[in-house]
Amino acid sequence: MHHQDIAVDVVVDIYTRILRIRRFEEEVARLFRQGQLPGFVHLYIGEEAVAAGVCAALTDEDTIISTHRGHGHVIAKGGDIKRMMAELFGKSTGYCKGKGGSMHIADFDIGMLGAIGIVGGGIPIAVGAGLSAWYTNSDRVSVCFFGDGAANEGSFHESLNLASALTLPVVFVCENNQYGEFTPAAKAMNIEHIADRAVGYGIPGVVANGVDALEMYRVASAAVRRARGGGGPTLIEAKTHRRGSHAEGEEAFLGGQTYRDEAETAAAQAKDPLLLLHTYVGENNILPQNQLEALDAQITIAVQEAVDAARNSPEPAVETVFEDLWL
Amino acid sequence: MHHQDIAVDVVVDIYTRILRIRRFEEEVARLFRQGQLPGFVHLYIGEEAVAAGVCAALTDEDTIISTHRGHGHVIAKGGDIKRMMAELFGKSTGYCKGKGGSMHIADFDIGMLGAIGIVGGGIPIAVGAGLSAWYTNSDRVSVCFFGDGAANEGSFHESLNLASALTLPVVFVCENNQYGEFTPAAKAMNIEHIADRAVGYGIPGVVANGVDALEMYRVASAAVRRARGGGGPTLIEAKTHRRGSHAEGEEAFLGGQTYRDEAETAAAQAKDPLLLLHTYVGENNILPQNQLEALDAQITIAVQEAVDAARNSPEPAVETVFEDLWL
Amino acid sequence: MPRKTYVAAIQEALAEEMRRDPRVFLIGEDVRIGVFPSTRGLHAEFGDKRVIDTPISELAVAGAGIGAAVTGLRPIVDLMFGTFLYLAFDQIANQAGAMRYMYGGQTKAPLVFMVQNGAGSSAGHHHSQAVHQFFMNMPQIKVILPSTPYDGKGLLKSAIRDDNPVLFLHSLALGGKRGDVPADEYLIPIGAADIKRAGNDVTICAVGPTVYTALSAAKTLAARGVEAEVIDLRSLSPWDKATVLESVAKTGRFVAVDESFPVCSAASEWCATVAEAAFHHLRAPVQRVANKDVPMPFSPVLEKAVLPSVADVIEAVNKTLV
Amino acid sequence: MPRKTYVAAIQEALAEEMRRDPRVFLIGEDVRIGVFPSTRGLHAEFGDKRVIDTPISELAVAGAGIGAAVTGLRPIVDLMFGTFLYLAFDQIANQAGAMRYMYGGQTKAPLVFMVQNGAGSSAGHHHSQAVHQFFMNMPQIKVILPSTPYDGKGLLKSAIRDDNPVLFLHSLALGGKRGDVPADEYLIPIGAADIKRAGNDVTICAVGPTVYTALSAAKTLAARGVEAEVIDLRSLSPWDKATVLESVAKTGRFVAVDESFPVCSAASEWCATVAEAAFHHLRAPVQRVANKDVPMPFSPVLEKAVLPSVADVIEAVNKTLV
Ligand SMILES: Cc1ncc(C[n+]2csc(CCOP(=O)(O)OP(=O)(O)O)c2C)c(N)n1
Ligand SMILES: Cc1ncc(C[n+]2csc(CCOP(=O)(O)OP(=O)(O)O)c2C)c(N)n1
Ligand SMILES: [Mg+2]
Ligand SMILES: [Mg+2]
Repeated sequence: MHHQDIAVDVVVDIYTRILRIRRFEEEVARLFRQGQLPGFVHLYIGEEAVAAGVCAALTDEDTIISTHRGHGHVIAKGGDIKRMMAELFGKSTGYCKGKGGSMHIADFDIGMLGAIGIVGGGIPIAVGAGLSAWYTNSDRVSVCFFGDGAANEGSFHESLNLASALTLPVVFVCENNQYGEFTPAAKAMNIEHIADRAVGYGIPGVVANGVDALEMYRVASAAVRRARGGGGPTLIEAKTHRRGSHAEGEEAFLGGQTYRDEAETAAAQAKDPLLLLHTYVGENNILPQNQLEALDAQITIAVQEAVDAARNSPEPAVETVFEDLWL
Repeated sequence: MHHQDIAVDVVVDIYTRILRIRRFEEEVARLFRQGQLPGFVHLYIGEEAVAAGVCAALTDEDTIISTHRGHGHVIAKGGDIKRMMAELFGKSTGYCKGKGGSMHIADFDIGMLGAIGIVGGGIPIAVGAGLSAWYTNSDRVSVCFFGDGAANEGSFHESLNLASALTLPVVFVCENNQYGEFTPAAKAMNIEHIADRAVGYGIPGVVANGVDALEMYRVASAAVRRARGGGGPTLIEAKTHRRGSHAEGEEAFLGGQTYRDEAETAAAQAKDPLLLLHTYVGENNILPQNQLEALDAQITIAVQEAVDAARNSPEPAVETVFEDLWL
Repeated sequence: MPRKTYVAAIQEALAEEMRRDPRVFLIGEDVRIGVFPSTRGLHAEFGDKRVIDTPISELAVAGAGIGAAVTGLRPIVDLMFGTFLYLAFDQIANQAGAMRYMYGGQTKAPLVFMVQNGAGSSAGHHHSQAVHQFFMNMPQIKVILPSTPYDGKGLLKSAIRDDNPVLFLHSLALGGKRGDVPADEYLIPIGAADIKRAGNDVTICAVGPTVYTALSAAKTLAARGVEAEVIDLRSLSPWDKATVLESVAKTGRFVAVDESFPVCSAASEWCATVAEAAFHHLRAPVQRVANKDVPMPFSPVLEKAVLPSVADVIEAVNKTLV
Repeated sequence: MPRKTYVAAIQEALAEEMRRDPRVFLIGEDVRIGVFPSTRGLHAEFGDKRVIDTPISELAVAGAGIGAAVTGLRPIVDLMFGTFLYLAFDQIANQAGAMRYMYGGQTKAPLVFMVQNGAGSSAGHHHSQAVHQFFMNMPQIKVILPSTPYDGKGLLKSAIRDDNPVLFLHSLALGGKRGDVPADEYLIPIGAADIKRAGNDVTICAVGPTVYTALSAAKTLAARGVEAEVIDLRSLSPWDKATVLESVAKTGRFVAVDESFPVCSAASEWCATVAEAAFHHLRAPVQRVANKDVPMPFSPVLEKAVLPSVADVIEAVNKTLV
């Protein structure tokens, strides 16, 4: 990795975002195994470089839209892990007062416009956020995260074309983790690079190493700059890997069926965005080892505090079923 | 045009298909102006080379799917103009017993699987017809006609990708007549050639002169051969022009608003597929003038007979409202 | 009072609200030229930015409206025909109606979806379906279907000012109808029915085009001495149960007239509600008049046979009188 | 008789029909591995050609099923969750249900759409909606929602043999339920209800998971001397009006229990029908028990509060007894 031009504080910032996602989700995995979390949980472990690199290229005013696999995006955009954890527990203190859950976390105050459980469902909404920036002559940029599987939904096509036709400030970030559930991307589409679909909309398409957070930062910064400058949308394809299951609890659920061979899984494990950036940070003397450890300890404590707080929070009152309705 | 390699009987066949479409629709235009046809009518005049060239490359077993602008496709595939005309009148003797109308004509006996009034709505169905050929190891090919506007629908994207992922024998024919209703294609998308979208699906994309029926025949033949041989789908973009309105009666309806300038309209009028092929047929001595005239007279009579028959046909009986339901 | 067409009243509502609030804009396929005349003339006044033509991409356009709404604008998304909402169904059901609730009240989605609803122009099944019942079922989508120019203008203005997603349905069949439209500004509250004809013998509930069917039937019935009360619901979600139940308390008879497929229809909902809440007032079984339960045929003769007719309404009323 | 789970019964129906008829095949997202276990094991037996994994493209997959059906095959299109049908809504409403009619009887579309319906696993709004009411509204789509392994197998086999489009809904919440499933082949006709409990005092109409809610309520009521008749409709379109009306003629009381948004719901339809056709038998107003009229929240506590409960059913029955 040759990223000496990226300022030290940016690197530290990105590293911190990745670490926070990782420690949060490792805890979520434990909690899920222990049967403490209701519903479905999809982890982002292995893909953190994408959210961290991209969100580091954004201002607080810029907005993002996320997917069923959304924890990483919320944290990378600056979300509060306490309110996130409480939401995963379905507690009244959660971001959505227990109404959203893992697949539907939002924080409008930090420009996190929501995770969407419908594959591809967030892409048009991100175009709308871009439309709104354009309409108000704001220099806000709208970023949309979605998967390789989502790139086969009609919403992907319509949205990229619409954003291009209206020259809207939208950055489309396709997280190609090689799978949609149990189906390899290679079986679901007959092309190597999803970024090549950009040709069909007359916008730039960029393939990026989604394991390398600093490369993601660089590529995203360029796309954001272009969008802010009125140049319209960009499609970024981040090649990445999910290290674990599609959804937690999958092994038991699949009853012994497998869909990835061991070599592939091992290769994916080897490409760890946290490890990669950790090495970079060490080799380039960006933070001394003790500060790295302190950071990790601090995050680990924060996650534990979030868990404790969530556990001790009240369930939502039944009457709240009738709140948050029509204004 | 250099099409000396295309056999004379094929040229005559294609010419006949074009002429039949033209004379049929000229009559339809007259009838609509006279207030004799209910509902909406979208004419294909100016685009006949596409349907005629493509359908001439098909066998009777091959299937097609059409659009709201479907008369040309039905006739080119060998449809019966009597039953078509009766359907346009909404009569019981029509193809659909008056239940379909101009936008919903089908003739399953000749592999015309239906016109679809929903823009892009036929594309997935054509993929299914291809799936069915593949499933039964038949060498049937499925052809889908749709417009430039339809190429911006999600169904276009999902269908081309699905057909490609499963390597199905489908030929996608995009009739780029430069407009979707009153919106120029150039405003609805940021690319010059819709055929370039093929890159996104890993299939061939071909730009063809949609005014030149023999070129359409040649390009379609290659795509059909490829599909039949197990090579999977092709996207053909036929550059063409509609000579008239989006829908008949438009001028009055638009109350003086225009959306094409006169130069453009004139240029479109100049590119007449019938005239072009007529000239070719004459220059290459394919049919003598008197036979051409006889053909025209014969078609004109057939169209008149169709009109007379339609006029004299009974309205559908009210009870037929409850027919053609669940089997 | 000036007399205006239904379409002109809609145009006026759009123009006035766009003048009033710079956050309001119109987006959809060919809204500049106006596939339906209701959006005509707006581009000339408001320009490219506020009258936005889009590609034919219903799902993305609907979603873009939602995204714009949750980031502070007030879009009017014109999707042309009711059936085209089927392509945007996910964005409306899963997102527009649910976002506020799903995210615990963090956001709001003040936008209007606008389409033509129902049949009547021999356009065949793909352009002739009534869709209001689907959106009545979805929580947190308001649904409106005015029958007169006056109601159309007042309700559309309320819809645009509403902080929630509203589906504004209009009817091509009514486009040319004329009626009084005050020159001064007025609003009609969403959720308030209007009694279009008073009567003591039977309550007929209708909406949009069926209001006229009901009124015609009422006229014929009056000649026979049967005085029907015709309630124009105007709003379908929320709908004005109180007015309907009060009327039934008086008449003891109820007929629902609704242009739509009959099963799980608005008429089913009205009848179920009346049967639940006004049972002890009912002197005869409630009656539904809706489309015949078949797809919509093209032929004018067949289309007419499928739609609710004046004769159907009279027959239904007769059944309540035995 | 062997006892099997609901899911195993569905697997069996699929396997038996695929063995019987080579035109039957399964297509959808991850049907090989089986996101829902109902499709598991089929790929091992039937191979790539008859168990087809697709990209995540609901609209195209649904349409491809239709295209295959009208050209001679008998596809089973698995679209996973009910809400994903929203993305395929156009193909189902505009094409599958209408093609035969629209083209004057020239074709038929023998295909089955298969999805999980409703809530119960704290999956949040996007994965927890019941959708049957939308498809009941559409003409010419059959709709099934079995509550037991026995019904599931017999109805799915009928659906696959039916020459019309059928929406087969199953329930994750019932996946593990066990019941008797005969070893010998049997079919259950679409459109026939099943009286799951006989009683003379009140008729409770339910479907899918709410059958158990109704049965629990009936047990509690029986302890109080109130004998409820619980009718499991099994088929929602067409539905067995005759059985329901006959029961109401006997009991004079009617409660509809339906897991779905309440407005324009199946429960609305059943109540409207009973109110229309059995008015003179009714001794008390019909009652609806459905979801609270809000989007589906994630929290198990809130989800439970939104869904129809045993207490809700008892309360509704009580209202019919006063
Ligand atoms: C419209 C829709 N179809 C199917 C699903 C079920 N589903 C949930 S996640 C998923 C895979 C998505 O793949 P991808 O977009 O690559 O995202 P990833 O899970 O790999 O992050 C599927 C099919 C869904 N939630 N929404
Ligand atoms: C889903 C849908 N959206 C919009 C329409 C209205 N409409 C009918 S034809 C048309 C234009 C289609 O353009 P194109 O695909 O280029 O076909 P052309 O009319 O030029 O042949 C539109 C928007 C429709 N019928 N269906
Ligand atoms: Mg993926
Ligand atoms: Mg066009």
